[in-house]
Parts: sequence; structure tokens; C-alpha cells
Amino acid sequence: MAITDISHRKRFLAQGNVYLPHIAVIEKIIEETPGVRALHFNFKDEKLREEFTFESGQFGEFSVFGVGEAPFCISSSPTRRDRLEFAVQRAGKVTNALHRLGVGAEIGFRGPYGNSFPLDQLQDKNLVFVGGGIGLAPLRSLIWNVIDNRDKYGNIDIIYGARSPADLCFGYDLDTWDKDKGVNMITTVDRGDEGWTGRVGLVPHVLEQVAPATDNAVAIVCGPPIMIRFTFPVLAKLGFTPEQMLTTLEKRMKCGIGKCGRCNIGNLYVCRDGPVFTYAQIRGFVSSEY
Amino acid sequence: MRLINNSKKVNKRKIGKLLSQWSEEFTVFVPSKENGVVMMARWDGTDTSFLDWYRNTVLPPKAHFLPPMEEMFRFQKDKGGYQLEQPASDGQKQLIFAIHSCDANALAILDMTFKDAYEDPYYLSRRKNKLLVGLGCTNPYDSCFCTSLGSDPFDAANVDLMLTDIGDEFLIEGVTDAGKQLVAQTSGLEEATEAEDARAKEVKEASYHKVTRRIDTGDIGSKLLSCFEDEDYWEKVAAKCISCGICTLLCPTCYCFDISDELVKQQGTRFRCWDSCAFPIYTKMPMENPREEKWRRVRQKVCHKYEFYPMNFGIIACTGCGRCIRLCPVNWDITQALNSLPAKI
Amino acid sequence: MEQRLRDEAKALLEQGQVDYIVGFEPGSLKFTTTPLITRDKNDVDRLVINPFMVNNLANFLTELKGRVGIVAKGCDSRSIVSLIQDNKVAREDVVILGIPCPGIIDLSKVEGLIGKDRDELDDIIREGDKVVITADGKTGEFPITEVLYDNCLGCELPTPQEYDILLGEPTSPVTDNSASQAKIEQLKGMSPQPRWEFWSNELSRCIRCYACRNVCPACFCQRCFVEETEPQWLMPVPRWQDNLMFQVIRNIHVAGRCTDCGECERACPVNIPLRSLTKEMYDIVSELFHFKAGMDKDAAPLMTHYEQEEAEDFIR
Amino acid sequence: MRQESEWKPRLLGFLCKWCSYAGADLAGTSRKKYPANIRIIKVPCSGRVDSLFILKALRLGFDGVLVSGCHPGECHYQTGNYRARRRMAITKKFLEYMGVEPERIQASWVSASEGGKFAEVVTEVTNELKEVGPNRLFDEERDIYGTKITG
Repeated sequence: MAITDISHRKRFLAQGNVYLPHIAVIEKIIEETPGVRALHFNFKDEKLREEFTFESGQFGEFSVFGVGEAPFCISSSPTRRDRLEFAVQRAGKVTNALHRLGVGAEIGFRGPYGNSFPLDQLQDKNLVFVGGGIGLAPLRSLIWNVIDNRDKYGNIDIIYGARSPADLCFGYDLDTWDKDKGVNMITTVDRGDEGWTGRVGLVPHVLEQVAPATDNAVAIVCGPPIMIRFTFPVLAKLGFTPEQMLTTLEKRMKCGIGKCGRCNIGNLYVCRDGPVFTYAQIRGFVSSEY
Repeated sequence: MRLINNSKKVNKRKIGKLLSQWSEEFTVFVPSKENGVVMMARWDGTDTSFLDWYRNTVLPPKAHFLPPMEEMFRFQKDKGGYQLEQPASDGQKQLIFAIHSCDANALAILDMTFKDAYEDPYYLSRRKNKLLVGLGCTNPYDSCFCTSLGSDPFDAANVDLMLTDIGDEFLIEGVTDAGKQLVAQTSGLEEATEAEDARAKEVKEASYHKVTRRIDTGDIGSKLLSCFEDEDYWEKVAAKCISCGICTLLCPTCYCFDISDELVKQQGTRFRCWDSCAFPIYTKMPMENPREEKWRRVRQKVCHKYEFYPMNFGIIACTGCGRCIRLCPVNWDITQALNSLPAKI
Repeated sequence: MEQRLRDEAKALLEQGQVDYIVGFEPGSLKFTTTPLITRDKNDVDRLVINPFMVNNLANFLTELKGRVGIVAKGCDSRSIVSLIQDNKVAREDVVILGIPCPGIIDLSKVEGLIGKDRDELDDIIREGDKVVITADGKTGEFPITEVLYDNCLGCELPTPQEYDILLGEPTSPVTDNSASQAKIEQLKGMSPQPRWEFWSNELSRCIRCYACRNVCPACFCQRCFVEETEPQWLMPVPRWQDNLMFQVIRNIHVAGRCTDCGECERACPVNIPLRSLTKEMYDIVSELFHFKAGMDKDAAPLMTHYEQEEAEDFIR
Repeated sequence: MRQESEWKPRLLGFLCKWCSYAGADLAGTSRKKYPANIRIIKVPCSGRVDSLFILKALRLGFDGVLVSGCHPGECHYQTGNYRARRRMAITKKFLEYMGVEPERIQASWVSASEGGKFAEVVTEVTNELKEVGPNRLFDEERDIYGTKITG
């Protein structure tokens, strides 16, 4: 059987029913950009609050009761368990409802689902993070994870872009990373404004200019589909092999556990076998299915 | 073909009695017509006229395990926040009478998905309490092609007992332990004679040859892989598809579902219902849709059944029941699509 | 007629007058046809004309890019005209290969008549006003009105009014209006409550496959209201209440576009008598506004137009 | 048991903001008496009212729906009310055919100065709805796949 065995991931099932969400409470809301907000949440159940664990790259199915469920990755790092965070871009029914919620509101959470970034394989490697827009959310979990274990990893390059300065998410993190001597932080926008003194240019172009070394390196890409599609060829041109390119994908998902059918790329289900893939795994389908 | 010997028999006129007997232990479902639509429905306790007209159902028996819609749980908000309430599982024993091999095999295929890693409690609890009484198919439709999928009209691999129509009598053979046990505790069955066993063999042989539609499944997966990117081919194949959900919703092996919430007067329900990869919104995301074009959706349907499912579970997710062909409003025919795959090196 | 159709279709493709030919070819099952949509002149030899060509091919016009040569029965041609009225199709982009239609055979009626399924029949041959059906070596002869679709029995325009090439002589319809209207009249004879019961019961079988919508040339919305999520008008789950809302609104939305081609009812896998809805709407529109869909390509679409004085007695 | 006379129908009104909505306002400010059981949604024109709104209102349990716009010839957008008229006509007839009591679907022309007429319309409609009784159209459970199939 080609698909990954994920039976060991069966943790934290509510009453044995995988579709039953845990109740969680919104503890803090940060308006990141006009369309994106970060929500800090934690479980109502004391025991779960203590025991809950996850890995960078995993996601959950978040419910707004009466509206529906949607998948979002956990954007905080497992190394900082004082809080759980996820980020939501206003786009459809559930995301709009999440944007209407206030602190104290109850939501549902199922998860964590999916695989995670392969930390063991990233050890001692030089890491090149390439992110766009809200695509920084899953990378952010890994970036903090790596920074909190800084001596285990090589150089860290972060290339992050958004449409405009106002669309840059996690500005507070960008500042911190920028000041961190162990991190090479490059921020870019598609279009600048009066106050913008940084780089202007699309993420793939900037990546090409920055041209990070490929030796002992792994590139981790996340952003809107169109950015991902244009980033892979640039990485290839720079000399990254398909095995050296990681991405985390977003699809329409309903169940989150490989049953409802809609998130497949070839025989792989993004919810079940992903969301983290190497380019080698999906390249056969990437041009036509993603 | 799996043949079982030492069978019992029952006269067709006594089927009513047999079903009544079984009704004491089980809720019995038999082929019935709801305004002309054939489906397995609760037996009314008397009518056995389906023996005269039954060929196969329109609504596949998967509907008994993965219903067109079901309540997953209810939720209500009170002072303490949201309270969730799961539907009580009925635990009642049920028996589906006269299921054909294609549909029983389809359940075994569905099992793989619903048992995989995370178990699906709704499907599996329904699966546990149902006994499948197979009826060998002696009159397959011209759209049937089960023999191309390693099966045949009398395949007993996934039923609990198997019935064979030998004219005035049905031969009854227990297949699983539960099936054998039921045969043993059923009164009024007679021993079948050797001649009748021989007759059954003839019926099976004849039925096998009545299935004439064929596909070559030999290296179908690699063929599909090699022409996955052949846009011209898929566009041509998909041209007449109207993107309705008939072939998928009524497919006994299709399991895709949608989950949605409803809130009426503070009482909330989370539903799940059948969904189809033929619908554009099935994969639609706010910014883009990976399967906006019709040919991509048709390709997904074909490849999922014949390429991806075998990659994941080692079995083709199609049992050749032919529903997708005979119910299609435009006669889109999966066997034609598979048989006309361009040869690639 | 068939040969002439093939010749004309081939010529249209060869001369580059059209990019596509849309017609019927033999289906993969007995007594069926299937749409043939092709750019290849070698395919047109498969085109057929027979009493089993059920589909309303106008449905494909809104998705094909380029000029299309399309085979059209009377009702199909009206659907094409309706699409022209709605600016969904430009008249100069279609070449209508009109077929004077003698009526299409409803296989479910044949099955009912013979007591056998379609694939168990040996032959169905139409001979003028009769149909000769062979099964198990036995032959039976029946009046054609017993096997034609209900909508064919009420056909007002068997020969296309709008065409570029007419294949054969104009034909007059074989009609049996009372048979065509029988189900509807029966419903109208009931009082409101049993009628509502009837429809809620029928629509409880709906599985929401949307075949009725997707075979319908008049249903051309880019995004159907059932797919709207903000607000969500109805649930995607096949509950009768939501099914009924879907069907009622679909009918209201295609009012003045529906040509009573009967495809929705034929396509329905769970036998919901949808034509008893669409035809009633057709009659309501005809009675209130003297409007029949797809009769005049220069006429304004029903719902974009009005007369100063019309149906107002219900307004306070 | 509740007395039939105690039951008050729930009416949903879609009122054009240029005329009927102002008319309703006027009815209020001039203290015209009319039943308080109407809930009002202001629409930019009676032509905005899709049949979907009407059906959705019935689905949500309203006993009747009233669409009210400007008198013919007085539409702020010239033709909106004429289009509404066509749509209301077929909606009403078609729903009647389905088995919905015609009293549940109501339309009126009420101008901004016709506060009195608005009060009259609501009173009449309410009385008719009282005759027809509560909307039970969507109440019944009829899920064949749930009961007949899964038991």
C-alpha cells in the first residue's frame, strides 16, 4: 500500500467519534491585515488543555457551530505551548463567521490532522522559507520551532512577501526575525506605498535575486497556489532537487481524515497524506491538479 | 468463482415464510419499488412479488450504510456553552435480502476507506449489525460488466449467505459464520439434491456468459497514469458529460460526502450527505478551483476508481454494476472511456 | 435524411463554417442515442436520426467555444432561440440543422406496455402512426401515441421554426393533448393540501444529483442559487423541504425559457414527475402573458419585459 | 389548548424603500391601527424581491409574505414594479399549483402617502391569514432515506 500509515495519529478523539469536535474558546484576536485575523484559542476541557500536543505543519478542522467547519493549520509552535493559534483569511462562509466572533466565543476543534514538517530530516540543514500572504501561517509554526532549537539547524533564510505592506501578516514576528542575527529575513511586497522602503517584487523573483545556496539546504514553500506554482521552477533553476523542496498545500476539505474525497492530488489526500509534501511526491500532478 | 457445496434449498413459494421467520430476529429489507424506483426497503411482511421483477436496485445498497443524508450530531448552546449530542445508534439487527454480488463487493471496497486509519463510526456501526443475503444474478443488464473486474454474477465473496435461483427453488448456502449459523437455525429448509447442485452450476455458468460488456483491466492503472496529462483525450471523452451527480451518487463504491451545519431556533444539527466529484463546487476554494474544467472532473472520477484507489488499497473501486451507464442521461459510458485510452509508450 | 445530415455536417466542418458538430450517435445501450460533439469530419458518419434521440442538445451551446452546427428537433430549436433571446448564444454562431420531429419514444412506456426492461426487448420499430415491438420472438403493434413521451404528445412545434438547413419536410405533430396533460389535470383536481402532500412526497426521493438542472438548456447560470453560501438559501442535504425549494425556484427561474422538452423528467434517476411542474409553469406563462418560450428570437425574454396592463387582479 | 382566536399569523413584508416603506412609516406616525404581526424588510425596489425570498420566508415559518411596491408608472427605477408584478404573478400561481394556499402570497401597491392603505392592507392580509391558519407547509418529517432505508 502506497499511502502513509497514519494510524498512530489517532489522538484526542472526542468520545471515540472522529467527527465530534472538542469545544474551544477564543482567548485573543489579533487583526493582522484588513482581511486576516489571528485567533488564539484553548480547550474548555482542562485535561485536554494539558495533554494536547501537535507538530508544526498539522492542521485542525475548526467549527463555527451553525455555520460549518473549515480546515486551518495551527500557526503557533509546539515549542510554545502557552497558547494555540490559527490565522484566518476572510474568504467564504466559515471564515467570515470566524471574523465575526469575539473573544470568549466558543468554537469546535477536531485534530490535529495531517502529517507535519519532517523535523528529523531538517536537522543540521540550511533552511530557506518562502512564504506569501497568509501562507506564512504554517511556516511560522516551523520557524518558531526551529528558532527555539536554533543550534540544531544551519542557516535560516526567510523570504516573505505580500501584495502590499498592509497585507503582510504577523508583522510582530517579521520584526523579531529581522532583528534576529541568526535569521536572514527578507520581506517584499508586490506593490509598495509611501511608507514602504523595503523590497518590491513578486516572491519568486525575489527568491531568484536572493539565490540562496542549495548546499545541504531545504526550501519550504507556502503561499497562494499561483505563487507555489511559480516558485518551484525558480527553486529548480537555483539547483534545488525535487526532494529538497517542501510545501504545505491547501485544498477544500470537509472531513480532514481522508474520507470525504475532495482534497486528493493523484492518489494522495492532502488531509491524510499531507499537507506537507516534497515536490518529488506531487510533481506528476502539480501542473494539472494543483 | 467461489462455489459452495452441501447446500440447502427453499421453494420460491415459501420465501414469504422464510422472510417472516427471519423477521423475528432481524428487520428485513427487500427490493421494493418506491414510485417505480427500485431500492431496498423494509419488508411489509407479505409481498414477495419482487421475485418476479427484481433485477437490481437504482439506489445502491450503500445507502443503508452511508445514507444520502444523516445527522452526525446535534448541538445546542446553553449557559455552559455548546453541548453536543450524538444520535443513539439503534443497534437493531438488520438483514438485506437479495443483494447482488456487485453491490456486496462494493461494500467491501467502502470498508477500506471507512476503516482506514481513522474509523468512521457511522458507517462502521451500520455495517456491524447487518447481514447480507446475496442473490446470484441470473439476468444482468446490458450495462453490466462485473466479469471484467475479477468478479461474476454469483460471486459470494462478500455476502453472508448466497441464494441461487434454479427455477422453482432457491439453493441457500451459508458463506460466513454468521450466514452458516442463520442457515442452521432456519427451519423449513430442505437438503438440496446432487442434481440441483449441478443445476446451480449450470445457472452460474450461463449467467457468467450473459455479461457481455468488457473492459481490459490488465494494466489499466499504468495506462491511465501515462495519459493523465493528455488533455485532448480527456476533453474529448468528457465533451458530452453534463456534470450531474447520477453516476457518482448512485455508484455503490463512491463514498464522497459533504458536511454542513444547520441552525433552527437555537437547535443545531451537523449533517453529512452524499457529494460528487462531478460538481464544480466540490473542490472550489475561494481563490481558485483545481477542477474547474469538466474534463478534469471526469478524469478524476475515472482515475480515482481505476488508478488511485488501486494505488492506495490494491483494488479497483468499481464492481461493474453498470448503474453509471444505464442511469446516465447522456449515455456517458465508462467502459468506452477506458477501452479507448490512447496507447502510450 | 440521415445521409443528408452527415453530408451537410461534413460540408460545414470542411468548409470551416463551424468548429463543432453537435448531433446524435448510437448509444452504447440498446435503443439509446448519445450526444456526438466533435470537430472531426470523420466522426460525422456516426450521426443518426431515430426516434430515440432524447437529449436537448441546445444544452451544450453555452459551453462550446466557437461556431456550432447543431442538430435540433422542434423543442431543441426553441431552446436555441431562447438562448439567443437571452444573449447566451449569437445567432450567427450556430448553424441549426433542423429535424422535423415525429416524436420521441419513451422507453419507460414501452417497458410498461411489454412488461420487460429495455435491454430485454429485441426490436422497436416505428411505422407511421404505429410502433412495432418485438420481444422473446413475439411481435406486438401499438398506436404510437401509447409510447411517445407526454411532452411529445403535447408538442406544438415538431418542425423547427428557426433553422439553417431543414432535413426533410415539415411534419405535423402526433398529439394526444389529454394524455399529455393527464397527470397535471389529475393534480389540479385535488385540493391544495393533498397536492402539497403529493409534491412533498415525490420530492422526498430527490438525491440532489442536479441532473434536471444540468440537462436543461434554460439552466445556464454560472452559479446556481443552491450553491450560494452567503446567504445559504437552502441546505445541500437531500431533505424534502430543501429539495422542494430547489425545484420550485428552479421552475420559477426558467419560466419563459422552458420549452417543455421534457429532459428534466427523463433525466431524473428517481422518477420524480418533474414535467408536471415545468409544463404547468409553461401554461401559466402562456395564459398570463401569452408568451411561449423560444418562438421568436427577436422577442424580449419574458422576465425583462412587461405590458402596461396585465395580470394585476391579485395585487391590492 | 390555545384558542384559535389567540393565534396571530406571522407576516413578512418586503417593502420598497421609495414608497411602501415610507407608507408604513406614515401609518405608524399618524397612529393608524394595524396588526403588529408584520416584520418588515426594506428593499430598494419591489423588483429586488426574488421568488426565492418568498419561499425562504415560508420555509422559515412565516405564515404569509407581502411584497409591496410603487403604483404602476411610479417606480423610482421606471420598470422595477412591472417586473415584480410578472414575477409575483407566476410565483403565486405556481405555488398555488404546488398546493400553497394563495392567501400566503400577497402583493400591494402602496405609495409613500398611503399610510392608511398600508394599515388596511396589513389588516386585510392578517385576517385572511387567520382564516387560512398557521403555515405547516414544511413541518412534516418525510425522510424516506432515513426511515425506510436505514431503519
